[in-house]
Amino acid sequence: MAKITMRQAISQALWEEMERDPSVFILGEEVGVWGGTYAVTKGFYDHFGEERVRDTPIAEAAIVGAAIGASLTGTRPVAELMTINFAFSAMDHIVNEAAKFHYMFNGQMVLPLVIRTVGGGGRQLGATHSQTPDAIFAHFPGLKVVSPGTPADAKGLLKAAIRSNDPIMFIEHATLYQTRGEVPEGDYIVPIGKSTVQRAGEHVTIVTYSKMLELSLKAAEKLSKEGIEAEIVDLRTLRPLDMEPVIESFKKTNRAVVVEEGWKSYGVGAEIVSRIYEEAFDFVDAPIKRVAQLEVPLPYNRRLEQKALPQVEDIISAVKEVYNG
Amino acid sequence: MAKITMRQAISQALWEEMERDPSVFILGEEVGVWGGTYAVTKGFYDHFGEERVRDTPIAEAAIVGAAIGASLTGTRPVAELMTINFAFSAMDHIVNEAAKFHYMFNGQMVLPLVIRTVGGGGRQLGATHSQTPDAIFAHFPGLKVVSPGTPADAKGLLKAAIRSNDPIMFIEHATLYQTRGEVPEGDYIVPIGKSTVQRAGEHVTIVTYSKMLELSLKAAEKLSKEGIEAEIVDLRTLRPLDMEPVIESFKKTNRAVVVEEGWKSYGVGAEIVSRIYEEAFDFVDAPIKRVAQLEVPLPYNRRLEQKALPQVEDIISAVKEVYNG
Amino acid sequence: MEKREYLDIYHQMVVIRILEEKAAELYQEGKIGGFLHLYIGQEAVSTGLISARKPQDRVITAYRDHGVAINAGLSANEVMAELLGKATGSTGGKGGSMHLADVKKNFWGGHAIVGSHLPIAAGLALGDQYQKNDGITICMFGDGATNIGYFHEALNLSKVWNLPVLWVCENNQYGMGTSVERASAVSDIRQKAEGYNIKNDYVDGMDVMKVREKSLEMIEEIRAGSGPQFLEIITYRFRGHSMGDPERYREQDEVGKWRENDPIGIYRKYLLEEKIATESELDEQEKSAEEVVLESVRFAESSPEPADEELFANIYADN
Amino acid sequence: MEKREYLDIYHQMVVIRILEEKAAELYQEGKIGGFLHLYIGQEAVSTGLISARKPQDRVITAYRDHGVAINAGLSANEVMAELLGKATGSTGGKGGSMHLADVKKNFWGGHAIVGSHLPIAAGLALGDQYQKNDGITICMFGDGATNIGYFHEALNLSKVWNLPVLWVCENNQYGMGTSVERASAVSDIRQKAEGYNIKNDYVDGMDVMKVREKSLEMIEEIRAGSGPQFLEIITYRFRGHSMGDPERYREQDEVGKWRENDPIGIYRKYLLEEKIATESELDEQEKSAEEVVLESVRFAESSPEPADEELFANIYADN
Ligand SMILES: Cc1ncc(C[n+]2csc(CCOP(=O)(O)OP(=O)(O)O)c2C)c(N)n1
Ligand SMILES: Cc1ncc(C[n+]2csc(CCOP(=O)(O)OP(=O)(O)O)c2C)c(N)n1
Ligand SMILES: [Mg+2]
Ligand SMILES: [Mg+2]
Repeated sequence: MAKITMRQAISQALWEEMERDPSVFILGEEVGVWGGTYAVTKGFYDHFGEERVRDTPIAEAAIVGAAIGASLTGTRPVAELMTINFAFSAMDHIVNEAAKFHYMFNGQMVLPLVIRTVGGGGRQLGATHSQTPDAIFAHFPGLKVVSPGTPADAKGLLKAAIRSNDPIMFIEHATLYQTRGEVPEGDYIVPIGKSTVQRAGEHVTIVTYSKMLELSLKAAEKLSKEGIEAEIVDLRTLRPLDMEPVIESFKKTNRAVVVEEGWKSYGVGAEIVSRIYEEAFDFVDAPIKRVAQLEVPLPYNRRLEQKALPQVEDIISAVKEVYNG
Repeated sequence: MAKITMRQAISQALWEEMERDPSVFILGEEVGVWGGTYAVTKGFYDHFGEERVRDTPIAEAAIVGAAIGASLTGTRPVAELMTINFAFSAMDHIVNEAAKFHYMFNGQMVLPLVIRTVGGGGRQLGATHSQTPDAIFAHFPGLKVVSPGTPADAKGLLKAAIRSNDPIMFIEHATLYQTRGEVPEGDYIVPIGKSTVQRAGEHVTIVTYSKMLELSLKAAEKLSKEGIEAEIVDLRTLRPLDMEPVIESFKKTNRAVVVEEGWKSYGVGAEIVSRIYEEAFDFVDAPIKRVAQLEVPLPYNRRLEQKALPQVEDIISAVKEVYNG
Repeated sequence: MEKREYLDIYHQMVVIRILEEKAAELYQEGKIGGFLHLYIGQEAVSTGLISARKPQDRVITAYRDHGVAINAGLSANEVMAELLGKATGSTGGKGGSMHLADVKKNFWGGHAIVGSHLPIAAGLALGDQYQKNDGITICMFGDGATNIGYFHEALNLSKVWNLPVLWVCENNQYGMGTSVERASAVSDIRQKAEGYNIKNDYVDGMDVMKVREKSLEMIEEIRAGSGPQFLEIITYRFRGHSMGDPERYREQDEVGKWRENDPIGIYRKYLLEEKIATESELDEQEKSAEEVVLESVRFAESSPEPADEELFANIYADN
Repeated sequence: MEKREYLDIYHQMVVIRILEEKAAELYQEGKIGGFLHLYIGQEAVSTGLISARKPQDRVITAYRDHGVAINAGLSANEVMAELLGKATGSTGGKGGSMHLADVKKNFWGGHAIVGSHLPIAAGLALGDQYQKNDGITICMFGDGATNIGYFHEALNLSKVWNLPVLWVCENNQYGMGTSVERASAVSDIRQKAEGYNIKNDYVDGMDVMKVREKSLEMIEEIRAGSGPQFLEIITYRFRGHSMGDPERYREQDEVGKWRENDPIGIYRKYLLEEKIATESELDEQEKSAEEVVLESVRFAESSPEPADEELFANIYADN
């Protein structure tokens, strides 16, 4: 299998789906002539033409709104919001329209719609450009929220998303684009709504996703040297949430740490922790811990920013505490 | 003490603060000539004039944005968003600007700003007009989120909010406006960021806020007849979150149910549950339960809508389960 | 136009009027819940407009959608059943008054978030353009909706991409209690179209034939590839914004003056003067309309509530 | 205007130019992080504009804010220190390049969410109007920002409430890689103001004196109560959108043509031709500017990082 970057994997998925199905098209800011601000759609404009790779004005509500409308007519738009921080400017269309039409109109309207966007901090972009607010999108029934942590999953999940008939927020991570991994060629599909074990271990379960998977794997390697074997469950999809592999792992380890990049309060970890206690109360041997971003708007200064973001060391000490707790 | 409605209490707080401080003014849709869609500002336009009770165009981003700007100049705007469902149309200004300026500009900018809005379901308004997405606003550091459950708290907290120098989402509940309660006259202030015990009890702790306080109190009365005494902690503020009274109560009862009106996944209850386990793990005698809205966009049909919303009976059975668990 | 069509237009307008008067009663009786926004006074707008569309043309509007639904070809039965929240309603009791829809009739819904459907309308038109369909999209919205950002983004996009969409502003003088002058920088709403280089015009919305004529013209130009156009239709709602509007914002005098221009009365007069129909023929239409509405109430009241399973149906299209 | 003022304007423009060239170097060296949007080529816009304001007039702009900050009176030291994320920076290292600000100088910040500061600018003007202050608000934004809904809502509100605000569009022909023609329904951005009945004009943004003159005129009209006005300033950025822009969207020819109209060169020529200053006087200004910038680098590099406690400082104003 080829080892390619996350960027290439996503690009591949998009390219192949566009080749496969002429009803798939892309719209968003700088997706065309520029080639995508993260270079994901580089070369697309020349190959697929301006009808299928559509540069838009800076108008996030119109991007998502137009994608919703086009999806209703049977096309399969992939709307790109340059970063998730700008998704707030399209919030109404994401949560009040996309998430609700299928249900509210009693199944009459079908929205085969993907909203690709990019989240995460760590690049000194300051408070307005560094957020990981995944949990707030996952709060809305009717929407699906996917966020891959490996190149293979990115490809397989994006293909699944494009073929899905539901509105899907597909959240990539800005600092994962260079991450390499083995990615199956051709028609590789990863089902949406399935968590998976990314590393086996018997002592502590780490539940995580996206960028924090990378850090958790690093933490696990270090912990392994000290004799602590962490099992890592990657959620991959935040809604619908698949707790089965989490619970299964937990029933084995009886200890868990949930690692997310976003703020702790009302974040992803809160839901996972609550579910574990709800679904495996009798298996709990130690308080479950959350590792998350400190609750501040992220500062520009590199040192302060890194202090606020979860680090490998934070995961290690949380796991140790839970292991010894 | 006078027994007045929640509507009157809120109206009183606004009126008194406007009388007290000429820098306080109101802006929003239909706050003036109409008198407020929920009649909260009835009579204000005639008394305070159009400069201080400003009808706006239908433009939520401009309402919040203009309020932010005006607050920076030292006035104290109270912006009204007709319902919280329309707050998504101002999401960027609430979470990217209001919540971040004070920090990001290193304390230079001060935003004495209140965003009053109205949430909740149960009035057959359909999926787009019935939401309780309080948790998603509470996710953002820099913002304060307040949601009173009694007329007295509504008055005292709104006064505190107007006098605060921070941006505050003040979430009222559409079906609480007629609720009556004793409300101190004059300068009554309830501090923001303080949870409180609304009913004493020794068997189970119910943690709740806003409309669900009313239902929880009803449930507690019924449970009391069966010998189960629930202690009810009203959060009142979702950020900053005051867990002290919750933990104190829990250390006594060792059992808890968290009741919220919004969807369960990634909701308020998840955070509360996680915190209790984190802060009082050794005191847990039974799995903590969450009572919340079923995870569907709320339907128009009355019977289905009520099925989806948490009911007194749901609280009662959750408490019993926890009590017997 | 054939006589049958003239009469059909009359019939539609009267059905809308009677259906809504009936709905207002049922609302008072507590049989209809939520918000109820009546279209009374504005019937000529959607009737004239939608009479000018072809079946492949999509229609999308705001929450004031009962008239539009009837004009788009939904039966009074399914409209009334929806108002009563029944399983037989146009959205099975899930959407209610503000969210009528029938996509098979190319009616893409009532939409309750002001202005939110304008970007979506641009998307419907984009879908047709992309697939080289022959249809255009007709997007209706109120005067108040022209002040929200969605309006701006949608109109701009439609022009930049030359989308086949007819933007229709129903200027009924108020957004809830706020008059156009108090909410909008320009009082002639069509002037906003100038900021997007979008061809625009206006028409008297109390005269169904004038609305029809202007709509026909614009729709066919758009179909021929003109790109977006903008039509301001001047009208007035005779009733409050929704049930329970205290109406402190306007004088009853003003309402009275507009009521003199009742669109149904104007059209009736026109049909008689032009000798297109006789008094008794029109009376017959009215009687038929009344029967349609009464039957719709019977139908709705005797229809079943949606089943419990419906609560979890259609959250997602995939499973 | 006194000679000292002419020279000061020259000095400001050169400081901006050299400071940004230096910043580009430091960015390459990894000493500046995040995004860095250079103003090179556009110096005459903010310099002319802000030279026309009075101290009570507020200025607010987007993330391309280094020039604006210097013109508003921030020292090169605190600008450079902020770029390096130091405690001595204008926002203590918390905001970075995109969020410079000094409210004591009535500079209300760079803002990184496109268009988001327009409603806020309306609010600043509202605050002044409400308090009967004499100041106006000058709000700068790019051509790309005129397509987002915030623009529409802010302009409409400013007209409805007759707010004392000068809307200034810096039309530098592109929003990132998208040319005005590909993103906007109208190519003359000022035409958008027509949709709000807002008085509007345009000016050559490569000529600092023209910008100043037109700004003076509009600012004083607004101060006198004209309500909002709109100024389109035609300009060009010589560098990429931000560091690392592949610049696939424009020909180097086009850039070259615009570079012939270097705003600093044009102004220098003007000062010489009008005999306002001599070559050696201007050289002296340039030398001084260079020193200011070099000193700012020394200052920034030797300044301390923000302390750990800063991480939790100023989340809230109350405690
Ligand atoms: C975004 C948003 N803001 C506010 C509302 C509340 N609201 C419902 S209808 C309405 C007035 C709309 O006026 P207009 O567009 O003129 O339509 P009309 O009611 O006159 O048909 C308002 C403010 C809403 N539904 N959505
Ligand atoms: C709401 C939002 N969408 C997208 C972006 C990403 N973005 C940053 S700058 C920019 C281009 C802005 O162009 P323009 O307004 O012309 O300003 P210029 O960069 O030319 O000065 C874009 C799309 C953003 N910051 N905010
Ligand atoms: Mg109206
Ligand atoms: Mg530009």
